[in-house]
Amino acid sequence: MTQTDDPRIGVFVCHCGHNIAGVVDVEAVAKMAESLPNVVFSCDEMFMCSDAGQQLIRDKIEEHNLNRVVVASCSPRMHEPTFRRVVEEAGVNRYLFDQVNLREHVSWCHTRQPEAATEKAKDLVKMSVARARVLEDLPIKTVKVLATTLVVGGGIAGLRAALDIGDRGFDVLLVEKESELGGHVAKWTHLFPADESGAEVIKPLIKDVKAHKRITTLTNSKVIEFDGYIGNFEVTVENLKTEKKQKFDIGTVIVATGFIPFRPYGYFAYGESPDIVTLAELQELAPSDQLLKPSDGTPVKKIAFIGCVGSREPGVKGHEHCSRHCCAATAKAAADLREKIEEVLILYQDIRTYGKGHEEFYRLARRRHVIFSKFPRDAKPVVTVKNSEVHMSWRDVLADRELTFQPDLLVLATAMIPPEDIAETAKMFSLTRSGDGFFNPEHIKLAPLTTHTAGVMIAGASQAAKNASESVIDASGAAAKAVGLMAKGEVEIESTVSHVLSELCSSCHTCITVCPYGAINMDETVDPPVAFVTEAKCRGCGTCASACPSSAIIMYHSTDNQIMTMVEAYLCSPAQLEGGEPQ
Amino acid sequence: MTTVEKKEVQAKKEWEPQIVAFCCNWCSYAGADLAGTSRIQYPPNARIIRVNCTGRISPEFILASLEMGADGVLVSGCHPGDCHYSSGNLKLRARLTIMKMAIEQAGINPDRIRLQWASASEAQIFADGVTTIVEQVRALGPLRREWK
Amino acid sequence: MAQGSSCWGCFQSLIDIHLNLATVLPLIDIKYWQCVADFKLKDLEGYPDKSITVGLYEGMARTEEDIHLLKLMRAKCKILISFGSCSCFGGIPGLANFSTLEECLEVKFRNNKTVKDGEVPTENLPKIAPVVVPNSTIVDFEIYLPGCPPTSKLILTALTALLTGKEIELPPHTVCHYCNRERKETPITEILRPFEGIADPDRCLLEQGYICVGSATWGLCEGQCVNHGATCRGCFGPPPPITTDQGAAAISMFGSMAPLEPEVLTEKVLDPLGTFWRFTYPTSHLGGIRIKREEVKTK
Amino acid sequence: MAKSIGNALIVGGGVAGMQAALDIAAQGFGVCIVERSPSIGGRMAMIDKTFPTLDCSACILTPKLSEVLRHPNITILTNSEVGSVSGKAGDYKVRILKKARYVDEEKCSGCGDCATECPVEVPSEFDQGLGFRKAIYVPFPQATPNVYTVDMDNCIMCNRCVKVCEREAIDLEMVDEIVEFDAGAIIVATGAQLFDVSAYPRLGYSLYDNVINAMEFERLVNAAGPTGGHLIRLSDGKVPMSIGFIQCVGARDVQKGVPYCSRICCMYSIKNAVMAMEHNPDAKVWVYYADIRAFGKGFEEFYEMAKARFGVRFLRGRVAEVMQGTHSGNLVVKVEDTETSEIRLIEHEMVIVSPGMIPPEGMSKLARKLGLPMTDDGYIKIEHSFFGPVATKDPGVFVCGMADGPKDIPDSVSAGSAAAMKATIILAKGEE
Repeated sequence: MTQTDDPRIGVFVCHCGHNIAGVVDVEAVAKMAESLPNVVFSCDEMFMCSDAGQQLIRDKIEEHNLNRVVVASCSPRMHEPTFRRVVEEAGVNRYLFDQVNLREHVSWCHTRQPEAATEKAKDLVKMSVARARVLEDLPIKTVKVLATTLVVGGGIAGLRAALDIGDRGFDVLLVEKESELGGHVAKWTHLFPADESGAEVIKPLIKDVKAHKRITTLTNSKVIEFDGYIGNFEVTVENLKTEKKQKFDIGTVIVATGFIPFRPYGYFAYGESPDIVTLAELQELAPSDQLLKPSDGTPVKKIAFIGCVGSREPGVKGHEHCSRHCCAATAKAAADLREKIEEVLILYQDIRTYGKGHEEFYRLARRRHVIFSKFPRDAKPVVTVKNSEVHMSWRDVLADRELTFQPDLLVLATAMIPPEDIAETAKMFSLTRSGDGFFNPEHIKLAPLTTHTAGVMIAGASQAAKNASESVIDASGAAAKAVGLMAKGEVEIESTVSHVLSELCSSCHTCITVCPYGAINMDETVDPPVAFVTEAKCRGCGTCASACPSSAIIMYHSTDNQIMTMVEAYLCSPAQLEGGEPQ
Repeated sequence: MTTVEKKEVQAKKEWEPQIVAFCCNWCSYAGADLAGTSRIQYPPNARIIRVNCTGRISPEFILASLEMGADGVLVSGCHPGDCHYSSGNLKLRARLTIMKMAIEQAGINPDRIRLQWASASEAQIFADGVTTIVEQVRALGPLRREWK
Repeated sequence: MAQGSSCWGCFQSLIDIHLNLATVLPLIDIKYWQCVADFKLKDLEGYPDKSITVGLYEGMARTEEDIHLLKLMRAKCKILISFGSCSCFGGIPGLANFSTLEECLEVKFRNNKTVKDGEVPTENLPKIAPVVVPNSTIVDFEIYLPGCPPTSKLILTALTALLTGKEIELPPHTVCHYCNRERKETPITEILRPFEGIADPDRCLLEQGYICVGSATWGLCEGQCVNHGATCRGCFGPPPPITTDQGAAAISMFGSMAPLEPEVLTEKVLDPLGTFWRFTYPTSHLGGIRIKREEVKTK
Repeated sequence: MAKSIGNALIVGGGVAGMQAALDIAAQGFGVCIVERSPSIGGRMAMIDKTFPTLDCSACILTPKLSEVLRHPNITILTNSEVGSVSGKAGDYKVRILKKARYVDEEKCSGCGDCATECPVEVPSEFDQGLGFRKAIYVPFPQATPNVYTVDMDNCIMCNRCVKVCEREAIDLEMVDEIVEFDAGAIIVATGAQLFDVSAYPRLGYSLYDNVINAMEFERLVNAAGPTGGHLIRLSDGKVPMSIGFIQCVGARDVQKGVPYCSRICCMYSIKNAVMAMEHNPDAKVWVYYADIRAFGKGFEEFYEMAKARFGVRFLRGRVAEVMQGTHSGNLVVKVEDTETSEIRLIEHEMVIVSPGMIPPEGMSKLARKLGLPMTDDGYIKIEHSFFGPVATKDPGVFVCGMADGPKDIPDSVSAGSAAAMKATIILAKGEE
């Protein structure tokens, strides 16, 4: 793992159209790079990520015999894989590539300070070149992918994913913490936009899953330990009733843990009267010919809905997002109920019936004389309970009038929020969460189903508020991702792991204590025993390398030297680096 | 104003805080990316060094940065409990707590070091954090002037 | 053999090789050793350059006299050994850098509890530098033998090697390598002052919550403190390459072992500089900043 | 090409079709993408930035384009259309009409010498007719494959390009070919097209110079676009200081045959409004809307940001009329602010009409060839919203992206992966 050749660095500065070049003087940056030690080629180019840009890198590697490449463009979180592949195609180890983020971290956030932005860009390029000089090539490693998928959550998304993977010929372990499969959909008496009850939709799926020879279902169960790495995870599942624990080896994971409907205590007198319910509670009411008042069992003659309860609240953490499904579900419920109920009122902010068939429900509801009234964003309706009667008052924006209403039943269309244990789940699978509380996908536009934990996919409402149909599409998509890994049978993994220099190890056991993955152990076969890293278990956080007090642990691709050389390049003038004084 | 004073005023004007920023790949580097894509503007004084996890950051990096002339150091990572590597950020927090005490004992204002948590979605928090450290350090002046 | 400002403990330790002196002494020709042989400074000054085979410099060099002696030793000796932690890292005298020179003079002379109406002497006192700087920034050394003091065994090993013309080979391990206590690989849940609780005699002191910096310290002492029930305070400085910042490494190790709430740490770790940089402040990064600032000030 | 049964045919090389192709190819099956235009990339390649993160579209799409191009299991047939389809799930025989490109794809290196030499300039479709291209051209810089195409309708047969091409790649005598392809499964990912907003003469599009549509706006603010990314009025080069965006044009309108919501217009307009402010922070930007439908992940937060941070003004009301002043070329929007019941006349220097989406040209023809039923709106009818949201009546034919209705990028990508999953179940059965 040593690079004996003298570093020959190529620097490629990207304009990214106007995105970078509109603010940063890219030519000046490329020119400055020329003067840096070991840089043998430097240029600027319109789009480095384009085919032409990629070809340019390959050509210049060959022409100048480059053995290190620095691309100054966008975030490495976006294009590092692209450029790593490009240099590799030209025979340069992928770990000898370094990317400078001139777009997200410079031009886009210092738009009005072109000079300072250019200075920053130059510094960042200097730092990257300095790092490139001391980069080392690392071996490319592949691991096998076990042909079993763990699906966490037996709601509509989990069921769909399990069935698709099973039908494709791979094994599935489906873990559901409730005693029954089916999730929320199973409880709903009517679903939109199809005219079916949740049970009708979910029953055939459950039946198929149960009958499938490739799917093992564990209900009342929970994943309590999750270890390993892509293709080779070790999972411990506990039965919540019997407390029996079982271990499984699996290759890929789909997390489909879904959502819970928000219980809006503190909103619109919820909890003060049995006649104020959430939309989810309404959907779970037993089917009957006539909707009855929960308080006294008399038929409901007047019903009101309030939208966006616990959704779309700027500045309220976890409630800023739109819950996506509620507008159409409300419109559908209202249109259906209007056939039996005299007055149906919907209070809304915006009507978001965006999906296939949704707008039709909205129109149907209007046709059936459901009353829609828009309330102002900053003045929500006021609901009080007096003498066990529900009183509402609000301002109708469009009529510009203060209105009141006394419904027999008030339905609050509440937000979809993540389940209470989502933090635990996130931690278990090393997933990050976005502002809405749900899991972050790998990329919000182009990789909505994969995550930053290699081998772990997300589907359905675990990713964001979604309706059942969208969750089903996600589930099949996530299944495709899992199958893609398993069908190939092997996958490349990062070589950025830590390594113990045994001659410097003093067996202080610090690294073993601090490693979150149990990847470090003592090798008792040598005398004195020294620590060693099980590379497959190491995920590359580098905590051990900084904790090791005798500098005996190297974190590949992130060595002390590779980090500090960047600081030096930023803070010290070239003269100073040669041992001189600061200028 | 004497010439010397004038020179000092001039020097103060030209001096811009140099900030070394260590960010973890999963939360804060991504948060900084989002700040960029959201076009949130913040001072251009910080140079971000990407590490996989804040647990990788040794006090040595920070102290050496200061010795090399950094006026301030920003460390930004995942919120406690949200670490992509389970608890690297907690280990870092403990190190920095002790290190900041030591720095203060050594006569350096601990406001030159800022530890913040900014998740991948908290672009504004990230940008505000950069602004805060730059302003704090600007108020303190260049590191070498601070010694009593 | 020469001494700067120091407690003379290192040479005491050399004397402590006892009977072995009988083997060592006949083989050497002492050219200068203030505390043992009656040579004057002018004798040393009179020797030709590089005429002395081996020189040992003990202590740090803060006064003009110390610095002169150090440079003289460098000129006269072929091999110059930085002898003891004061000479290697600044050591205990380096702690003076926590204070200004005025504060030091205040304690030592003006406000000294053992004298009345103390005042700073003005005559016969060599000029004193405002801060302690590492000896290695004044002259180069061939060999560093740290320790406060270096153990007699270590000294004997070194001397024997030198006399036989061999390289001095020192194992790179930290104190933990020599510590007989058991590690259970559990993080620290509670930090204890040395007087608190009753320590398990067989278990790692650090894991029990006592701040022991043995894992960040060169184990040339062979673990004599930790194996006798006391925590390591780091007197041998950092392990090879001894250029790392021992205090920073120790904090990194300790913080990783004790990921506790900040409030707990601030309450329980009372003197981080003195705890983690007791012997190496002048050669550390923080110490470096201290020295640089003093330079800026005097300019 | 590999074993017939293990092949999938994908109709349409937009982002959904590309995703489906990659996911099928990842499992080791062969894929053929049939794309009507000279390059894959679809609508996404035309747009400047994407919501809700303002990522630049080219930046995130380009690596996907190159991944598709380089994948050993994927064949791309551009300038091609599905001719006829016979057979059943697991065993389709497809005839593909590969139209003459007049440039040999194997020989062309994309150097562009031909285009420099070509004397004919015509409006560029990719730039929505705002910019120009030559008669021999690539539609956009990242075109994949990066191969030139001769537009025979405008070619004057001067042969200059033929002479200048060092690789002798240009053959103006080339003829259309029929390519036979055996596929186990077919995915329809034909996408959608913009509603022609000139159907609303009252909004002034195609009548007034400074009323443009949203896609034209995308090209105007794009650095690779006709103005090099400068947001100016093409009529007089003036930087517009006041800009209005008109929503729900050709969407949610029963009379115009587009009763459905197009899902993406609210968000792309908020994004465009933000980009307008980004280009000129002193501009005043208004969005005229009916409902703001910011329903996807991060969308509502983006909408809030547009209001709070960028100061985009939102006015709820359907625009009645856009009028043009006689001299300035400025426009006046007449609209009822439904929140105050006030009729307002607001002057703008540029108005952007945000069209809804409609099925692409030739959709019904393709549906007939595949024997697929369509919805009243003219999209491919899906089997069932829960049991088969990407399935069609034919068990071997799947649908994704906008082919079954408007979708944003992440939803299209998810559907692409889902369609791939379903297709591979069939392909794998054939393998057993």
